[in-house]
Amino acid sequence: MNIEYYIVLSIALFCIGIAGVLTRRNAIIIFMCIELMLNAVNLLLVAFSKMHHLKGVAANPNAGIEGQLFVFFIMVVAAAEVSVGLAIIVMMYRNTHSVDVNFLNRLKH
Amino acid sequence: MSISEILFYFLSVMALGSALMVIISRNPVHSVLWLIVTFFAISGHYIMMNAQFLGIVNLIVYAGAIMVLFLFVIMLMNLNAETEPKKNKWLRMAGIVAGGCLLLVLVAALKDAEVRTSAVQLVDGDIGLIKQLGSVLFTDYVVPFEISSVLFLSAMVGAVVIGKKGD
Amino acid sequence: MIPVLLIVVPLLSGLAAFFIKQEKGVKTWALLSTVITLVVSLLGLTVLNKAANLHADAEWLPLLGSRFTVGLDGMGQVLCLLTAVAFPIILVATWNSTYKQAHNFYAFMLLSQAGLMGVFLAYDALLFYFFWELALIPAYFLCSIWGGEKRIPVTFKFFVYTFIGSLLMLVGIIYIYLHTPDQSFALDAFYKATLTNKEQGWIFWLFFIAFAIKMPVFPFHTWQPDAYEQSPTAVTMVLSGVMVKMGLFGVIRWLAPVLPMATWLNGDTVALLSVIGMIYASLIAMQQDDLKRLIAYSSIAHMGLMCMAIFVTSEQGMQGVMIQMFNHGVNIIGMWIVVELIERQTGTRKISELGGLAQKAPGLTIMLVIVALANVALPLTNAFIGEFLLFTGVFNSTVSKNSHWFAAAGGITIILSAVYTLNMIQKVFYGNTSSLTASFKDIRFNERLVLGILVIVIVVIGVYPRPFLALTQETVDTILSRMIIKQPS
Amino acid sequence: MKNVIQLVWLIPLLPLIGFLINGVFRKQLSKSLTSIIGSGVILGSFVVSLLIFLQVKQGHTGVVDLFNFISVGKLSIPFSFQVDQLSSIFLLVITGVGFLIHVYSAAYMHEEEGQHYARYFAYLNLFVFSMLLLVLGSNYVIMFIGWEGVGLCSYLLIGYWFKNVDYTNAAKKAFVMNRIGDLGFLLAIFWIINQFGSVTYSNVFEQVAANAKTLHGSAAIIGITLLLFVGATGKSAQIPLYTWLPDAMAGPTPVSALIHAATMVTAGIYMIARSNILYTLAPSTNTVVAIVGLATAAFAATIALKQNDIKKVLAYSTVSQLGYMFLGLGVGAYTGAVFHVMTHAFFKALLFLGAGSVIHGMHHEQDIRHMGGLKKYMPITHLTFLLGCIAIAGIPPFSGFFSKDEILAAAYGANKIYWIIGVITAGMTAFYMFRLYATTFLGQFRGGEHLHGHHPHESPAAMTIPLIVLAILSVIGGWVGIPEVLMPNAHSLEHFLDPIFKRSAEVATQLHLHTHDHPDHTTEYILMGVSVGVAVIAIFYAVARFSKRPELGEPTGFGKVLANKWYVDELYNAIIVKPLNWLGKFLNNFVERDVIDWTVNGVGKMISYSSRQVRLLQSGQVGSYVLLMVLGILAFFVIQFFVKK
Amino acid sequence: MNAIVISAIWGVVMMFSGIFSKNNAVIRGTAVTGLALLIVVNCLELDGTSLFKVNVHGLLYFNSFSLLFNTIAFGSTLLFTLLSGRDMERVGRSTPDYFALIFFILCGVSISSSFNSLLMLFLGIEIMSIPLYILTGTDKRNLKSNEASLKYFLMGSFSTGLMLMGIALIYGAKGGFGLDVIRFGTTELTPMISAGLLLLLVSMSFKVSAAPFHFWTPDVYDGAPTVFTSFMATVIKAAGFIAFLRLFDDAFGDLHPKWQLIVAVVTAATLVIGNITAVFQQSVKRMLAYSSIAQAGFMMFALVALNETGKQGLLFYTAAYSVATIGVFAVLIKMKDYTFEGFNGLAKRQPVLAATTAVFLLSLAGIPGTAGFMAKFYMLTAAVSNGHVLWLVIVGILCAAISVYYYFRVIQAMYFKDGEAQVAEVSGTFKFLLVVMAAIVVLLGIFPQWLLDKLYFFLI
Repeated sequence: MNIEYYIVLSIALFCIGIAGVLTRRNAIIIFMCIELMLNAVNLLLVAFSKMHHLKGVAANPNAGIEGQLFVFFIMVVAAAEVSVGLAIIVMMYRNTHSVDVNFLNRLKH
Repeated sequence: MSISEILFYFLSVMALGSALMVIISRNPVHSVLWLIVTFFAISGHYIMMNAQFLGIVNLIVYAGAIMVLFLFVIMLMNLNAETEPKKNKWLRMAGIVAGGCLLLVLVAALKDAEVRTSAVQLVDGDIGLIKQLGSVLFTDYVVPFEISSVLFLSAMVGAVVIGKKGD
Repeated sequence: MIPVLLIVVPLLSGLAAFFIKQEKGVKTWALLSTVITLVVSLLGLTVLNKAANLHADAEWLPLLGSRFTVGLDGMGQVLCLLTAVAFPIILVATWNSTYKQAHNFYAFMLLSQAGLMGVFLAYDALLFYFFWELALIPAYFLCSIWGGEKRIPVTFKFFVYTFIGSLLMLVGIIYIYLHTPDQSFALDAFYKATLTNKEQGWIFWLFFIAFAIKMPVFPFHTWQPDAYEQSPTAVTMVLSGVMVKMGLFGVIRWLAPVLPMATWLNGDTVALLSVIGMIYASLIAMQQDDLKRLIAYSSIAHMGLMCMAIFVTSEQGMQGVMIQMFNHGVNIIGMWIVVELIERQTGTRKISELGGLAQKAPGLTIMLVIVALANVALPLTNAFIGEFLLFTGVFNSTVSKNSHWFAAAGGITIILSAVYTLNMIQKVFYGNTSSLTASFKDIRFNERLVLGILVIVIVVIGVYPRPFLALTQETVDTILSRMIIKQPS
Repeated sequence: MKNVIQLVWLIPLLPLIGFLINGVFRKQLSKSLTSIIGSGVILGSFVVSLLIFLQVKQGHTGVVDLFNFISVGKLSIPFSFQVDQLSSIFLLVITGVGFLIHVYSAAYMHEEEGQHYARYFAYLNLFVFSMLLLVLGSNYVIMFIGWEGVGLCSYLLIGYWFKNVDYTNAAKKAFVMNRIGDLGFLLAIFWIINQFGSVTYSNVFEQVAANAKTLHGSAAIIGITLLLFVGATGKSAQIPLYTWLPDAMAGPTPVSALIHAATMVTAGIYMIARSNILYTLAPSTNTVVAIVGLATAAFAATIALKQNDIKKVLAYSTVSQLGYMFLGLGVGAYTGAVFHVMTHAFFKALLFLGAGSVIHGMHHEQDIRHMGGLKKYMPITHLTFLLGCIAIAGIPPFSGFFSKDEILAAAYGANKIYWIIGVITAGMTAFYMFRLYATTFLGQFRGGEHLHGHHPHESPAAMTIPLIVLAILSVIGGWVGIPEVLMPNAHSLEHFLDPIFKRSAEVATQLHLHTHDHPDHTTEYILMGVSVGVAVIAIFYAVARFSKRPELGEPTGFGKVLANKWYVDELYNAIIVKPLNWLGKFLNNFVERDVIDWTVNGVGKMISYSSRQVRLLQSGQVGSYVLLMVLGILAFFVIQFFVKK
Repeated sequence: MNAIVISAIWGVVMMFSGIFSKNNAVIRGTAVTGLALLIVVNCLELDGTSLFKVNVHGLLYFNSFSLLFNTIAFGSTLLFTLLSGRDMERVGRSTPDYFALIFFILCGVSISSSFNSLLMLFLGIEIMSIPLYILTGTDKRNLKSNEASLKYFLMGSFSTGLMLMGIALIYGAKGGFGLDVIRFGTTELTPMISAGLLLLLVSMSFKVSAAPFHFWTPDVYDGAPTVFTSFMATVIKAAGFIAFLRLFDDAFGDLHPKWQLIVAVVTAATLVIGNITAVFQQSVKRMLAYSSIAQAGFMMFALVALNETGKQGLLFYTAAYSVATIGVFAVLIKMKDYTFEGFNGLAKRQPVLAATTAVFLLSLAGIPGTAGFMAKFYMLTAAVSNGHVLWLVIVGILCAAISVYYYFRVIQAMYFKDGEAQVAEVSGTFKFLLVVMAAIVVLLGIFPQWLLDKLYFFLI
């Protein structure tokens, strides 16, 4: 497979995520869409990692491995983010009984 | 078309389709489920690219832990299709158009990327194995590894602060 | 030594004044400080008039190429003297006015004096810019706290106007600084900056707008009548007597010699603006019913003439500017004192509500008439010397092809100034008393004293201007040697 | 005795001291002390002037440097005095007539409160000081100082009674009109500096003489002379700047005599006579000067025909006589003009003082319709006034005849039309003067009800003695200039002034300019006869007509136009004052407020308006924020990738 | 490295301090000690003494620039804690946790000032962001705080996503995350690098709230408890800038001409939107939020110019801006009413507060004699000497003139208007500290040499 397929695939997933953020009002769904974006990035990173590995394996058997490690860290961060994010959403829900982001418009102008 | 290409297309269609379903589904629970499907598809890709460890972790952490957490929260809040807020039609259109445009622009921008012709050979190599990853992680990348613990600590403290009752 | 004292004395005493809560005490303190400043300034003119005493230089921002360089040349002497003379006179003249929170008032007054001194003394562009703004801030507070009804918006307009101008100038300063041979803010380095004509062209406007706003030159003047009207009169005196000179000073020290080519190229444009402004302001002054506004517009007209003389230049014109900067300050302060005295007693500045003061206050009338005659540049008053040189300079300039016309058109203001000044005298002082002026009392000793001093200055300079002209001769030669006096062939 | 010239600084200094003493101690000094100081200093000046005159007469002239006034670059203006024939004559006239008027004033102003009395004398002294500066200055700038100084004093004295709004208006008008002229003078000075690099007479005139060929008729010389003449029209009340002079009669009468008849208004003539060499080289300017002078003479005379205020008649008469002098200057009769200045100073001062005496006797009544028959009550005044009238009418051997005749003869030589109009004007002069005389002094007394039973009375000696002295001078003053045709070599004034105008004459010969052909003797006799005849006829007609049936009603028809001064004031008001006012209002109310200020405030308003609009972007909705962000990203990508740079 | 380790450790200490002591003063004291310690160890490292010998494998790179910035950030935090530490207790009962979060944030700040790899950039920024999401939401009952927190979180995560996409693309093009790897041989803007650069630019713009990615700023700053707004608007924003500058200088410096225009456009937009919108605000707090956007516009000048002057200027700017802003916020916290009217007549009731606030505001407005002027002066000099962006300089000064409007509105309210400004009780120490800070502002304005000497000493 050529790398461009992966690029297109990742970007498509990424943009679906963005579109989700734009079109939904449920904070949880929006958050999920963001997770989708992160996964698209992960996919891309892994694909690039593979590509660089193939390019540089002759000189360095571990070529391209940092891409995968990066993905690992993204997952770590995402997990932390999810815990905090969901805590915030729950707190919000406790106060307003809604997860509708359009409901959040006390702060404006 | 080799088996790997067929697999690639299958997984890609599956990922894209289920991703679309995530944002289309009215019911939040369905969205979560579709997202899990997407993650599976992505994990499939990982495995195809010899990133076995990541593929497994993806399944365990994302599809497993994180998505369950989501599901749990949604269940807790008793969200369903009826309670799902609907966006203004125009804004929704605008969102879709903007997302689509971004896709077009990005693809157009990258269509003649410098790495276009680089092949990604499937099912070959062993950097994705836990052994390789682990050794690099604990040597070259030990600093970020330790630092991410700070991240987790802060997330933990944060969750406690937010979740703590009574003030 | 002298320049440093001139800045430091008012600065420190100003800061100290914030803490003297007793009104009488702070008044005396302020007067004492300004008198000391005056003495220092006079010493610098006479006993200690040695180059070593008149210049000071210290490390300030070596990394930026900026030094704390201050010095007194002829022009600096004149303007510092003006500043030093103006403040004690203002304080004595307004001695009987009371201000709420007097300590703040006098503190800000002294700080503004320090700022003004700094502007006139700085030989370093960055330092100059510093003081340029520092003079503005106390004035802003003075007008906004102790001013008239519409003080807040009006003063703010004044502030923003000048602030925009000075920021533009800052860009110009930075640009020149970056093009100096040794990356320095020193005046000498600025002279040596290598700039193409095109660069000079646009930097010129950056500087000029800043100075034009300060002077002010038509059409950048609209802050001025309002600001003068709303400020407490003591502050108006500072603004019009001394602060507007900053604009002229800036042009002479920082614009014309630094960007000679652009000054020469744009000379006619600026002169045209000035001439329009002179006639325009005079015509409007004729329509004013408020004494302060009348004097404000008259000041615009006078400043326009000086501005024109700098740009359509010749030696006489430049000398005229030097002496006229001082004269205008003295004369207009005299005018304001009279306005202040009238307003304090009658509570109005409306010309139409006054009248007949000559019967009630002959002393005041005589003083005012002399000051007013100086304002219309009658011979044997100081302003005649200035305006004569200015007009001669403009008329005989070799820089501009149109200089004859500028002089002739500007000359119209000689007539117009007589019209509005005499109108004012007639309506305020002659005729019969009105209900407001019926119980008017003549001036008291301190007021008589300051007005008397001003009148003496007016006449002495008017009759024997030689020392003054000699004082600034060298400065004028230096500046002219840097400017393009003749059309480059 | 040559050193007397070095004492010339005393002449202006004494009046200045008088001014300072009277001004500063005006509240302390008694009235008599005030008048003694005021008149005494002038007398002192007169004595010095006389001494100097005697020296000058022996040919000792010179320049006395006092100090360096202004010195910038190449331009150096010394404060120095020029003592020569021209200035010494003027010195005599100014201090002499001035002294008489001071003495006269001491009585005339006696009713004023002490402080104001002193103020009056202070002003008067200041005036004399300025006037002396004017004539003594050895350069144009010193002359200008005096020039504006006399304008100022005229302003102060016209508005002496400052409670009266009309008076202060008149004072203001005088000052402003003078200022218009002054601007011309100033511009001329600038131009002179431009051309010659100096303002000192000797220096300038030498250069002019040296470069006569190139300068002759050049734009510079014509410009300079025209501008100087503009200055002269202001000060000497010529068309179009004459209207202030009649209004100036608001001041006390001795002031009118001193300033508005004898001295200040002749400054213009002095200036042109002083600059004669410039004018000789500018023939076109001379034509302008002559025509303006002639027009003013005739025009003012017509107005004087119908005035009923005793001082107004004299005022217009002054304007008219000044016109004569300019006519003389315009046709090159410099001596004649100066001569006429001198004689005019005598008889016009006499007439004004006489009028003042009448007013004094009539308890401040000025309207001649309420007078009549004063001959009986005020014999000295009557007699002296009559002598003055004869002198101004140009009857030989009174002084007016000689000076006027000299001008007319020169006018005839230049252009016969000048002469014709001149003679008609002289006829009108005789007519209105005797109309005035007859209405005032002859016939029946008509002012009973205005005086509430009081009778008019003769004035005190302090007033009559100056009248007598001036009357004598009016009679014999002309004998210094008896024309060649009547008595050869008797024109001592011409010889005396010769050094002043010599250079002019030389230049004229050198360039073959003939300013005027001298008429032959026969013609001259005929001319004299005609002008005297016209005057005599006019006198008899006027006396006959007005001694019995004075004009008491309001004039009608053309008479009304004349009585209203051809409506010139109204015209000026309509074409200058009102438009200027309107322009000022327009600029103040529209341009200043609605254009400039509006623009400035508009920028502020625009910012706050855009602030209100821009902040709406901050809708509070996360969705729209993200949308805007995405749009921003899109824009960036489009710019970066698809916009060709 | 000293700072990273100590701040992380002290974060843990603070976490546990709550268990050992219920006395807030003790907790505050601990925090202050920690901050002082941080400053000391950081200065030690500046001097070349590294307490921890860790092989960072090129992922971090400590130079004097980053260390100096750390000092400024820690110093600002110390000032912040001293001035407003007490007010944290009013927000909620978890003071130790707040301090712990702040120390973790400082750890993130130190990382993002000295990263040498995109991975560390990512981690640093996340360590800064995640605790901030929490701190924003600490006023749990307050819906505004909730709302701000959620908005911040959603948009922050979104921008993280964008940043990661950018990193991925750069990685694809260059095969590594190290800044030196990226810089090496990158002379052309290939599509991938270009796209990655743009996405990084967007996400960093988001962090420093540059238009059009600033929308979160006013809402979050407004909604967050004022104490934390103060912290966010200063230390965090400055850290964002340092990271921004480091990234674009070290990784993309060679491509500067290619992206200069777009950054200049962002800068202009930020200046215009920030200043113009601030004009109409009725609440001082929200005005300060917009003002922070406007100030960000000025700080962007360093990026646009990307020369030595700009870099030094940015450090100076962060110091000047932080001190002034912390001061203004400290006073604001004490006010009962956050609207402009709430400040009416403050000068009479609290002359010291009013005078110091005036000094801070003058500094923010960039009046000579205050640190703010020297900061702006540096930025203008940097931009002018770059030579390509004079139009931006003009936009900048016009906007600076607009900024006078809203800063002076506060001064006008305090000094020129009559009213009864309601102020919470303030201690003498508080006033003293304010005066000290005002003095710092003025001294930095008159003798910037102080700080500049350090800059030169360490940078050259």
